[in-house]
Amino acid sequence: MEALTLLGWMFDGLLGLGLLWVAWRALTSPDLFRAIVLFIAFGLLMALAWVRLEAPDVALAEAAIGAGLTGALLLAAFAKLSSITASGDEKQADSARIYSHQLYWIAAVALLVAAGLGYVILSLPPYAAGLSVEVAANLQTSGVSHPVTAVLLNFRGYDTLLEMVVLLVALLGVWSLGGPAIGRGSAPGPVLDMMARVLVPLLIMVAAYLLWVGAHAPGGAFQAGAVLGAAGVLLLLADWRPRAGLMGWPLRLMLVAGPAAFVVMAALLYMVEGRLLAFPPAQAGMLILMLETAATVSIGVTLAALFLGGRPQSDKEHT
Amino acid sequence: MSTSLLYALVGIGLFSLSLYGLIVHSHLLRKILALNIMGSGIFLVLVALAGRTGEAPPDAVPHAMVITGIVVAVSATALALTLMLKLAAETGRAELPDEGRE
Amino acid sequence: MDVVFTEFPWGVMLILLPLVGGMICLLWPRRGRTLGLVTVFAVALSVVGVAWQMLDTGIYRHAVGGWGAPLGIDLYADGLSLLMLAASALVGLGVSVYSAAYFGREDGTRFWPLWLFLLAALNALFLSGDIFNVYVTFELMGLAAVALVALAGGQNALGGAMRYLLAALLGSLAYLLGIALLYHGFGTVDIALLADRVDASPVAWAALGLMGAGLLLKTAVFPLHFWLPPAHASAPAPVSALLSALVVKASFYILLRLWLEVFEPLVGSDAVSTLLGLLGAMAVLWGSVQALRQSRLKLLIAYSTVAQIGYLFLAFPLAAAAGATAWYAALYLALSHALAKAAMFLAAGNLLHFGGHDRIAGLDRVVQRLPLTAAAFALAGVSIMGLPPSGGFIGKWLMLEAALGQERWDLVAVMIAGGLLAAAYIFKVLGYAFTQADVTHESRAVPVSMEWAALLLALGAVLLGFLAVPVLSLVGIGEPFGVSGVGP
Amino acid sequence: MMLIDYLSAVLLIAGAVFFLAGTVGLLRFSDVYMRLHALTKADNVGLGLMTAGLVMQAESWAVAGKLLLIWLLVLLAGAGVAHLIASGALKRGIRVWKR
Repeated sequence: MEALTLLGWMFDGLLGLGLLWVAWRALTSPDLFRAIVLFIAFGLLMALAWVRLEAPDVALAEAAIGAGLTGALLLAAFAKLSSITASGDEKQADSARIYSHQLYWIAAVALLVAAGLGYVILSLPPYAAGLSVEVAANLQTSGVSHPVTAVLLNFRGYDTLLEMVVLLVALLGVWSLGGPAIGRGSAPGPVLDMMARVLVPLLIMVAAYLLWVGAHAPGGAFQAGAVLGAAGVLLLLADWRPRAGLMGWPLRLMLVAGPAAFVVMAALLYMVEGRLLAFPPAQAGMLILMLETAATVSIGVTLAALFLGGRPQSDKEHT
Repeated sequence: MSTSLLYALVGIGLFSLSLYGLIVHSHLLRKILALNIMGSGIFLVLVALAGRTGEAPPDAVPHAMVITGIVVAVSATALALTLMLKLAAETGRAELPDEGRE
Repeated sequence: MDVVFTEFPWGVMLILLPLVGGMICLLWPRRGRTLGLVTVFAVALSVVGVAWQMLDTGIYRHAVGGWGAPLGIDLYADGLSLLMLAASALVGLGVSVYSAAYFGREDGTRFWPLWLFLLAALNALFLSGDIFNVYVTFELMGLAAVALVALAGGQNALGGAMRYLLAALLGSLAYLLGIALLYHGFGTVDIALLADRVDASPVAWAALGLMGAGLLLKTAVFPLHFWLPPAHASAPAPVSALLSALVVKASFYILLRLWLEVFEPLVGSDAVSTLLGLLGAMAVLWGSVQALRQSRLKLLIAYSTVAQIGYLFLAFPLAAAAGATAWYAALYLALSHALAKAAMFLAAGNLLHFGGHDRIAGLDRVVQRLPLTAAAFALAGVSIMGLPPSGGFIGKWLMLEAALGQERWDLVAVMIAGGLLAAAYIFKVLGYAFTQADVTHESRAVPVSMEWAALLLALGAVLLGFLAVPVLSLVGIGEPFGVSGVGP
Repeated sequence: MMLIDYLSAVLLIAGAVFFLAGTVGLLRFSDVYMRLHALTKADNVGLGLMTAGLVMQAESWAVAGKLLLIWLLVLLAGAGVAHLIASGALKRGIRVWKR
């Protein structure tokens, strides 16, 4: 990365301090709601940091998932929590258990960790290529020309397979807890309704664009899936609920589509190439796009379902 | 000092701050927030140090790892929040019950 | 037929089968039980297949995607991995048979997919040769395990699950920061390559500290065990069995793997291994004493797990001089504990099902009323206490041998004290099992398969006492401990 | 520098002034409705000026179109969200500030 110019220095320094300050406020703000809002702001600052670090893929993922969807999940949980517990409860609880001398000890340990790890970071050599050379050398045969997509879907595609399952398991866990799904609120009003009507088709289009562009530029299945998930969240906020008939196996099929496509692809490629997920270079581009399409649908639907919370009821549940 | 090192150090700072926050707070929503910030700090270390490639574009492998990590983090957060709500519905408090000894 | 069996890709089946099974369970919930049982049987068969192939070829290695490390991810298995895979297949079989009767239709639709995904995570973890891939499997395992604990519902289980989730996430994050440091220090996340490259630099030390702390937390080593008893005691019985038998062993396995390979240049110094041994010794004593003090059966068994994990860590200070023997001892203990502890939790589940409670003092003549379950508990107890002839005995004997050989009388004393305390808490339970309780409760019949599942697992733990030579020769495949030849 | 560069610089600086004003309003105004007023009005205009400034530097029509789209989306989201916040505040019974 280029040596710091004065302006760059100022910007990075301010952003770094800003990140630390907002994180600290989010961690310590006595008002829980404010802490959540600060956390969302923190996520947006993180997205800015990713851009500065030349990681636009991560910036997109962070803005959509890290700040956007996580923020929505936190706010929804906060709203449900406020209706469950008495509001004044929290402050007493926090001060009740920890004594001040313990605080000092914990702070000392945290400082020690920071100092030790800081020393280690400074001890690292200033130049290290990592695996960038290997990635560049094999990009030709990976089927895509964008390095991050090549790593995610091809070189380390097995991680991504398991990660899709992680997302699915989280939803299974949420469903098995059987909490209440977000109830339908009062009528959303014309403004929200209009926004949803305009934005949802646009978001779906953006998701398709991100999916397509991921092969050669920042973007890809996760960013596209997150945008799709955001469209789902917006629809849910605008009080739209899918017909009950869709909440049974059609929903489950969409949830499973991504991981299932990965597993089937892994097995098929094993039969053809003798290795799990070994894409033949000639067809790799097309196969990866197919995988990503299935993954995008699953990620989007799973994220929206996570936001909805409890298991949606269908007319006739096959249980 | 380069941009890489600056942001990596900020990442370490975030890790330590949230370690403190995680231990000190007993409210579960705050613990979940702290774990998320901790994750962001680690991601920052991963990506920042990937920029030590001189003039060449940064190493893509940590970028991909972080995208994986962000998805894992949102999954864990969703499960943790649901668990917290369920626990609060049972006990009336969004905190861990005292040591489960009867 | 023979060619089909030797050429079939059993290794990748271990990962793909439970994933496919789990997803079909999700799509077709009514058939969860059948699908689950079929999948677990198929996974067990695959473990046999892998073992068969490895006897022939030695180490198993599969470059996913055909790239190979460092760019791609390698699957890797030696005798150590094989042992863990075998343990999860055996325990998985027993627990699945048990669960088929334990969970009703409604709970079953939630249990089976989660359990199959947990099994996939365990197998993927034991087969992984890549530390970042291990992180992903950790998260998969952790989320599935937490969701399974919460299946029990109620304040205790939810609190236990929450505490467990927070501990698991913190452990994973510490581990992840360690990965970040190792990758940026040495340019790879492949275990074999790291083993070549890591030197005694500050980065490596920091990574050892972070990953070690994270893994110790996940393994619930004293004093980081606080999350284990509430989670393991409040989960549904088959889930408790899976957690105590397998899930805590998974993080121990990774710790051992890193210790033996990646951090090998650092562990020449005694300080770290002494510390781990000390924590292990404290865990043995503290866990056993706490177990003895419990009045609830499942909490007693959970604290016993804390103690038994402690034994595994006694191998660290002994291994410097005793080499492979100490590791064989630890592995034998891990394997027999997996079987015995699963049997104990399943037996406790039977008692809970039978009497509607698990108060030890309220066990009412269960020896006459549930003889198979009582026998299962007693046989599992034999292995936990380390009495001959049982797997636990072989493990403790090997460990004692290593300690005696180095005149580590302190560790010998801890082991003997731990054995005596274990005898005390197990006989406490058995004592109440023989006598009539003050208050009698209504009882419910226990399905036969639930009794037999517990008994067969316990018998397996005892039977291990006769199988030391074949088991240890399997563990020796690929020389995971760097010493040629089998220890004893 | 060409004339167009000066023009876009002026537009960018003017946009920044509006952002500054909006931020000051956000910090200094005394109730949620006034803060919203400051924020949305200033940001929409500020961002519009900045977009105009950047469009002049765009290398192709596609880029210029994307920039305009961003501005329109922010307008839509800003107006919609400001409305939601204000109506939410009204529902919660937050009074309008009076001297």
